[in-house]
Amino acid sequence: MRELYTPNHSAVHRIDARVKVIFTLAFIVFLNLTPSGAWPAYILFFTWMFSLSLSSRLGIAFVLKRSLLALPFVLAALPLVFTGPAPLGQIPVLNTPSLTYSVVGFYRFASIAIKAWVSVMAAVLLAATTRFPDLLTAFSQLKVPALFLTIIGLMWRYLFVISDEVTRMLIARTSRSATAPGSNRSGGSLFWRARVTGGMAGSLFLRSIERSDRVYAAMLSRGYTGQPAAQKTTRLQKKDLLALAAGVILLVLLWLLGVITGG
Amino acid sequence: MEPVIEISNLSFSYPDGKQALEGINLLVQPGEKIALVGANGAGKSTLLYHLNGIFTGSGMIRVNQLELNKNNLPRVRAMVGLVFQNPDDQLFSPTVYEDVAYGPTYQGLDPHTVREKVALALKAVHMEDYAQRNPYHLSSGEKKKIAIATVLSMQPQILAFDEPTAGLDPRARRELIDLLLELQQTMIIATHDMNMVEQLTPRTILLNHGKIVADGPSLDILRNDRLLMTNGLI
Amino acid sequence: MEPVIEISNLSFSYPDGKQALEGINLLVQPGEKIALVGANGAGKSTLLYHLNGIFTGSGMIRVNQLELNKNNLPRVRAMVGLVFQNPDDQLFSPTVYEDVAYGPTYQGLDPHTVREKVALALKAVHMEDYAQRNPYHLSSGEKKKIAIATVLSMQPQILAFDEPTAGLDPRARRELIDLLLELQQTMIIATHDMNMVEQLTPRTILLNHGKIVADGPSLDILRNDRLLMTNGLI
Amino acid sequence: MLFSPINPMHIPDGFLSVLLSIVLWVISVVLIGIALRKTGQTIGERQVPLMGVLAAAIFAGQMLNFSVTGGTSGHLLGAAIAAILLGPWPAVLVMTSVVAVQALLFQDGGILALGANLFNMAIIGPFVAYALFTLLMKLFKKQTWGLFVAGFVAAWSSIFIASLACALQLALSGTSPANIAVPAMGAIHALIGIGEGLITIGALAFIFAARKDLLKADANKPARNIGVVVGGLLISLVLVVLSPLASSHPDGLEWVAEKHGFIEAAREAFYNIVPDYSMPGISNPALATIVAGILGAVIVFGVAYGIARAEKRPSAQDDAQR
Ligand SMILES: Nc1ncnc2c1ncn2[C@@H]1O[C@H](COP(=O)(O)OP(=O)(O)OP(=O)(O)O)[C@@H](O)[C@H]1O
Ligand SMILES: Nc1ncnc2c1ncn2[C@@H]1O[C@H](COP(=O)(O)OP(=O)(O)OP(=O)(O)O)[C@@H](O)[C@H]1O
Ligand SMILES: [Mg+2]
Ligand SMILES: [Mg+2]
Repeated sequence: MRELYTPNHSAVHRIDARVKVIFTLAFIVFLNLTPSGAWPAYILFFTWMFSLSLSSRLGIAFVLKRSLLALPFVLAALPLVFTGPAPLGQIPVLNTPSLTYSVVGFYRFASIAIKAWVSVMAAVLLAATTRFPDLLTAFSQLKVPALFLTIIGLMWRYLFVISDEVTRMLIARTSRSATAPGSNRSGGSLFWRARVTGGMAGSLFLRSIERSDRVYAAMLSRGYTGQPAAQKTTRLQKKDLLALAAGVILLVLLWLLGVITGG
Repeated sequence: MEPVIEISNLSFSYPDGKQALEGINLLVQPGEKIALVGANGAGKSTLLYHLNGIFTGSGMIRVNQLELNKNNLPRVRAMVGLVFQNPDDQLFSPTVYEDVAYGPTYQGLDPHTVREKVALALKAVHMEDYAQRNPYHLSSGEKKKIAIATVLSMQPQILAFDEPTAGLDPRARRELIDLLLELQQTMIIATHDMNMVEQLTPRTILLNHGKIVADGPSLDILRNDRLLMTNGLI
Repeated sequence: MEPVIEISNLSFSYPDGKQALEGINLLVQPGEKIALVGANGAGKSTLLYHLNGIFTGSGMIRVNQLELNKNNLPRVRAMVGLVFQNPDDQLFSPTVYEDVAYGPTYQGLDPHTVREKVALALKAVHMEDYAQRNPYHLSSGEKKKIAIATVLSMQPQILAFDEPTAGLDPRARRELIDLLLELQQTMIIATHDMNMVEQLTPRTILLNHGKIVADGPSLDILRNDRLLMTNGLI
Repeated sequence: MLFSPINPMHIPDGFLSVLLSIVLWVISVVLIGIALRKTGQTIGERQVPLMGVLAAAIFAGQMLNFSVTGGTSGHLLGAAIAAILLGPWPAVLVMTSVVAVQALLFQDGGILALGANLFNMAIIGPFVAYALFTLLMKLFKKQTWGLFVAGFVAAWSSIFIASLACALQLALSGTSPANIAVPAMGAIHALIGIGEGLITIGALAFIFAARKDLLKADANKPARNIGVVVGGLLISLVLVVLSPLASSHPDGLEWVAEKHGFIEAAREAFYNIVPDYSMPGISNPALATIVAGILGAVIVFGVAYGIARAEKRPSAQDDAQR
């Protein structure tokens, strides 16, 4: 398991994390508010995100590839194409009866796919250009409760340690999953395999619970009292605020364009 | 005699591009006990993982004349038993018995044979009385022995160990070394424990940044201070 | 000189009833370097945990004349820095800097002083360049050093280490021992690494089943084979 | 495979209407807020590292799999085991951390859709699992096998019920017709749920063998969480009833809603916000009806929860029975 953050010295990396969080959220909200079939607006949304990705120097291939993650879910929207209202189109398939599809349904389907794709691009950009600690600080400055952020911070810290443990467990299991010489049968029963996997999960949880005791001891011995240490809050600079405001205004304009041109 | 392991020109990079092995060539004769040494990150574990096909790099690996490829994988795994550094990674069943029985059960053997193999394996590590214990509650030395039993129960011809003595107290370490001296199988042991190397493994292979930089009698290599120095060992 | 640590008649049982310490008496003079040895499960870690009040058994503990009790806890913790066996248990912040700054920040120091202390601590372990790294992505030796820095940054008078050399390659181990030799603080080190004991700590305390069975010059204890034998060390 | 193999329940952005997303965000935030307060009060700061590390373990544990047949495999999602080990409110926090980090760092699930994903996986999951586990454990009293049956049922239901919620949300947003989404999601997750259930049994067996005390600890204070039990049961009931209705008789729902005068208000309110209203498969009123249904369910749940809280002093006998 690897984190997405890619250290670079681009302008996008340097933007205050709070600005990036708010902007990303606003971007996704307005993109999703745009009605279906508003192609010109979609193109502008996409172009915007595309150029931000370019200026982040992450490598456009990286962003595009990564953003295709949402693709499989698109299948959930596929039925729209065939169940939507008239007008119906026809695709000739081999011979009659040909496949009928709904034009409106198809537009909706395409709109959903595009929105999903561009939204993931935005999320990828946020995660890849912002260090997770900065993200946490940003959330704390945006008044997300400290208890919760402590939990998430610890989780992130141990995620990689524990996922390595899981990887090793899986490797250990694989290395003992052999076929006897001269036999073709192997694998045990389905129920047994599930049980073994459950045992792995159980031991993973126990080890984690006991590890958390040690982590707690370590925190205590360095003065942890249960109260979060005082957070330094820097105010947003004027130019950050201006940039954010300009961005949001642009988003509203784009959305209006979408409302006018969309279905 | 034919070599039990034959590696030629093996290279491997992790998915993130980190090259962990580079042009490894190696011949192992039946019954040899070999130490694999090198600084942290030298590539020892990665090399061990290749022996039973958990990773597959470019180049060729033959185990008992059987070339390692997709089709042969399950059979090669039955020949090479891998023991991990941390026995907790390897012991995941509610009882010692079930853990040792995993390999034979997966092989699809009948319950009677499985029972026999488990008994033999536990006997080899002198842990017959522990069958019904929960592996989670054992001391680290005991866990290590059970981890070895889980591999022995598959009766592999080759044993591969990843840092077997790490974290053991002096007596547990002593007992483990004695056990390994007793066993007749071919053995490859990745370790930082140079005293164990002296006592247990006549031959040593020294890795550095994924390459074999020395391969020869352990005593020669361990006394070659310049060699050890340039390879981050002293 | 007054002892920095004074333990009298300390006993402790875990919640499940397991008695881990029994009638421990101990005096430590300022600047002493002491090894704590004993088989797996002897009670070494449990004893270390008592020194800064993570566990509290019956009996009395004084650190710098300050009796360890609820009121004094925070002050005692500032005097005793504990380094855990597994640095992963100790490094819980997203960056090395934040981890090292954790203690001073909790002490309520102003940001400037915090920054200074972090810089000093990182310098002591030769890890100045690692401040912005993620503690997870370090090698085990590097992690160990950072774990030590997290404790140094609090400038405790007493350092307590739980198996500091376990799992390091020979060079990383060497460097760590050199670092510890350099430091002037009082030190208590739980370990299985008898070579380190010889080089680093003039005094050794031998534990068995929660009791101190020997306390004296390291060389005497390490050469007393009968003693080591009966206490599960050889 | 039809959906993303890791977790077919993580809805990406773009698939939910903005209104629904925001409603679910609000509901989730309120409930998570309650969870934060409860956890802070009752369990103390020792639990903080426990929840963080366990969240990491559940996230990483989702990598554990076992082969079923021909390339498909079973996974662990973990809401049930978290609820059983920690109790419902800490489990909500743990699952919230898992789902939020999956969305933020690994783009597994959207950001605007995070409210919905949290609702399905971090709230419905633990609630349903905890409710059923508690009930069944009461039923089976001290039987050891009862632990495993209860664990299986809790795990299976947490997946299945959450998937129904997910399908209904997709249908409500006009992304997927109810008569396709509900049966499809339901069927897939009925299967996935079996894998979850089996792994949960294995995990419980291991923990039972090694640290029985962890399974006892929480059972001591179920009465304090009676609101969760009632809520979890209600959620299950509502979703199980609503789903077939929504997928086969949207008109029936409409009738109910019209009778209660809900529909006009809802229609007016939603018309301007829901971006496009022309939804194939479901006529407009039906949409509003189902929204009304969900809102109704939430209100019912809220009332039930309020009542449960008001009379939260459980009988001491209840406690002693465990
Ligand atoms: N999963 C991974 N992804 C990327 N790089 C890895 C991975 N595992 C190991 N590496 C890198 O590959 C190199 C070899 O690692 P390996 O684990 O084989 O070292 P090792 O010799 O076993 O070290 P140690 O003594 O610390 O166990 C190291 O540089 C390590 O950082
Ligand atoms: N959380 C716990 N609950 C109950 N018993 C415990 C707990 N932790 C340790 N013990 C027991 O207390 C005794 C002392 O344990 P401790 O960890 O202090 O040993 P140690 O000397 O540090 O051993 P090692 O060399 O393995 O680290 C052991 O018998 C151990 O089984
Ligand atoms: Mg290794
Ligand atoms: Mg210890």
